Amino acid sequence: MAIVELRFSALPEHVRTARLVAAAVARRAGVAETVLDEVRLAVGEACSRAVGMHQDRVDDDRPVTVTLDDGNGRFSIEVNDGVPQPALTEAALAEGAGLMPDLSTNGAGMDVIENEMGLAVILGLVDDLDVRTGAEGGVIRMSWPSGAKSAETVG
Amino acid sequence: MAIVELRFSALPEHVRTARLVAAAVARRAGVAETVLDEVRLAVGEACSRAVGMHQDRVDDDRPVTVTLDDGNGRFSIEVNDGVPQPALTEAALAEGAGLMPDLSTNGAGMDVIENEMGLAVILGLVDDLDVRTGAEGGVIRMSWPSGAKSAETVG
Amino acid sequence: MDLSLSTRTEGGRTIVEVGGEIDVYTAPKLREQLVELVNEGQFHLIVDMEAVDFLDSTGLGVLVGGLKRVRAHEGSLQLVCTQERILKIFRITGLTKVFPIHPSVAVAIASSD
Amino acid sequence: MDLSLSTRTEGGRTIVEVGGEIDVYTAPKLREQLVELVNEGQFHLIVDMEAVDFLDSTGLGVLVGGLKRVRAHEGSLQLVCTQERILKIFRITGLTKVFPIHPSVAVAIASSD
Ligand SMILES: Nc1ncnc2c1ncn2[C@@H]1O[C@H](COP(=O)(O)OP(=O)(O)O)[C@@H](O)[C@H]1O
Ligand SMILES: Nc1ncnc2c1ncn2[C@@H]1O[C@H](COP(=O)(O)OP(=O)(O)O)[C@@H](O)[C@H]1O
Repeated sequence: MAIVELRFSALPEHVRTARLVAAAVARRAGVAETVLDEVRLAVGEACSRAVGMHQDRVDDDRPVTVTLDDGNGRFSIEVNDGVPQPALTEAALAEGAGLMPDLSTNGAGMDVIENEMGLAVILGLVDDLDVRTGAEGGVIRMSWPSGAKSAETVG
Repeated sequence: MAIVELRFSALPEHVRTARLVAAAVARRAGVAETVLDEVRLAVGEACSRAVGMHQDRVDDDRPVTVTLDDGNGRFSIEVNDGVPQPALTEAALAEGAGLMPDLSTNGAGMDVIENEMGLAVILGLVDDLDVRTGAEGGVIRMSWPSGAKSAETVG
Repeated sequence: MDLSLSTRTEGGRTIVEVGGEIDVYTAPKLREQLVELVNEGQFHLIVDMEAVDFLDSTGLGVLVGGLKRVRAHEGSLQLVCTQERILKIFRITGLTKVFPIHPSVAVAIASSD
Repeated sequence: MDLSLSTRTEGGRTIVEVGGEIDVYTAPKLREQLVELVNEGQFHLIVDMEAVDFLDSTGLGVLVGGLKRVRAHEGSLQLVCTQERILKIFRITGLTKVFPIHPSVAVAIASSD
């Protein structure tokens, strides 16, 4: 298994590094050039959100962790914000609790738009998406087809 | 403290990613443009060496870890190969045990040259260098001045 | 690549030319710029995004914030953007309905708001 | 950037033009190329490194390995390189004493080895 993991202090400046790494590893994993922009944007959104989760927690020095894995014919990215949160119930998850603001509604308050636009972008970009929260932190997991190369043939 | 940590399976393809990340983070930390080539080369050498340490250990899936830290007015890189090794004695370290092949000697076997050129490059490039081995793995630590920005002013 | 910002006035509008990456790290600079313009009494803004390489939701948030500020003064905030990958982000988030988006600064100036 | 390789013969020498990054990942390809040439009986090689963006010790090792192979057949391996940052790596490792390094392919061909 070819895994790359990036950990960084929850600071906005490192989100770029995460985008850079994700795009470079995705390209090498054989993700289509046309999809790389999506990967870059999605991982950036997930990391921005993770950094934002740390904003009001001055004493919290847990890092954000980005795990890139090109096993099983897919390129997957997992972003863990490192902020322990109450787990969402299955029922709430099924309803997409708080994940998808209804931005198409004219009356949608622009405050909501500002707060939830990150997830809206991810939801709009990524087909294979999984969001979980728990004592280990909030985790966004996304994956894309990684083209011909499998982890075994690389290297 | 602004820390970025990269972990990767000990495969040659990931060494490029390490160079990319180190150069990007170093630039952001304010390391001079003229020094970035050195940083890129030195971290590449350290990671190539780390990957090489895993070569004959098929069952060994410990990752290589690269830690980038721009605290205290210096940009430092630590590469841990994740391969437990007997610790070098102080005396051996003082003599630079095996670290610096005498490449200037005409009679130096070219086998030696091939095996130890990576460390020779690092030794030639990096002023502040520290090499340790131990049960936690072999660690190469290097640092460079990081310019005006301190960790506190960034962001 | 970093964010670049330059402003000029033309046809009674203030044009903010943005270049580089607008993300969680650089967006605060764009926000400051927009706040400053509004504080100076410039309420009809055109943000030219043709030189933008990367835009994320933090950048969108700053633009929405700018829109709210100028609207509070009966102003306007229009965008210039023809890059498909940038437009896509406005489309995904439904913000094409919120911002007038034009193919050039000239068209943006010519349009009645 | 990836490694690119092309070979041609000129003035009784085989010129290997290398471009891109020579590192731990790509060096095996260069090694294969050199081994193949020697196996084909081409013992006077000129490696043109003008288009190389990055070279590390693994690449140096492959060049040293190539030198050993051609020498076993009374051959030669010369380098073409004018890029300061690449030359620096040869200097650091003392390999400027091992390889003839020329400013152009023409000079390399003209030089008696
Ligand atoms: N998988 C990992 N990837 C990157 N960094 C890690 C990883 N695991 C631990 N670390 C880092 O190593 C440091 C030590 O943590 P660790 O040894 O993993 O603690 P524990 O053994 O209690 O899980 C931490 O600061 C963490 O940032
Ligand atoms: N996993 C990888 N990591 C880095 N570079 C790679 C990887 N796979 C291929 N390459 C580089 O790409 C070049 C072409 O590889 P190839 O597998 O034919 O297709 P592609 O060009 O799409 O990567 C090779 O020269 C190699 O250097």
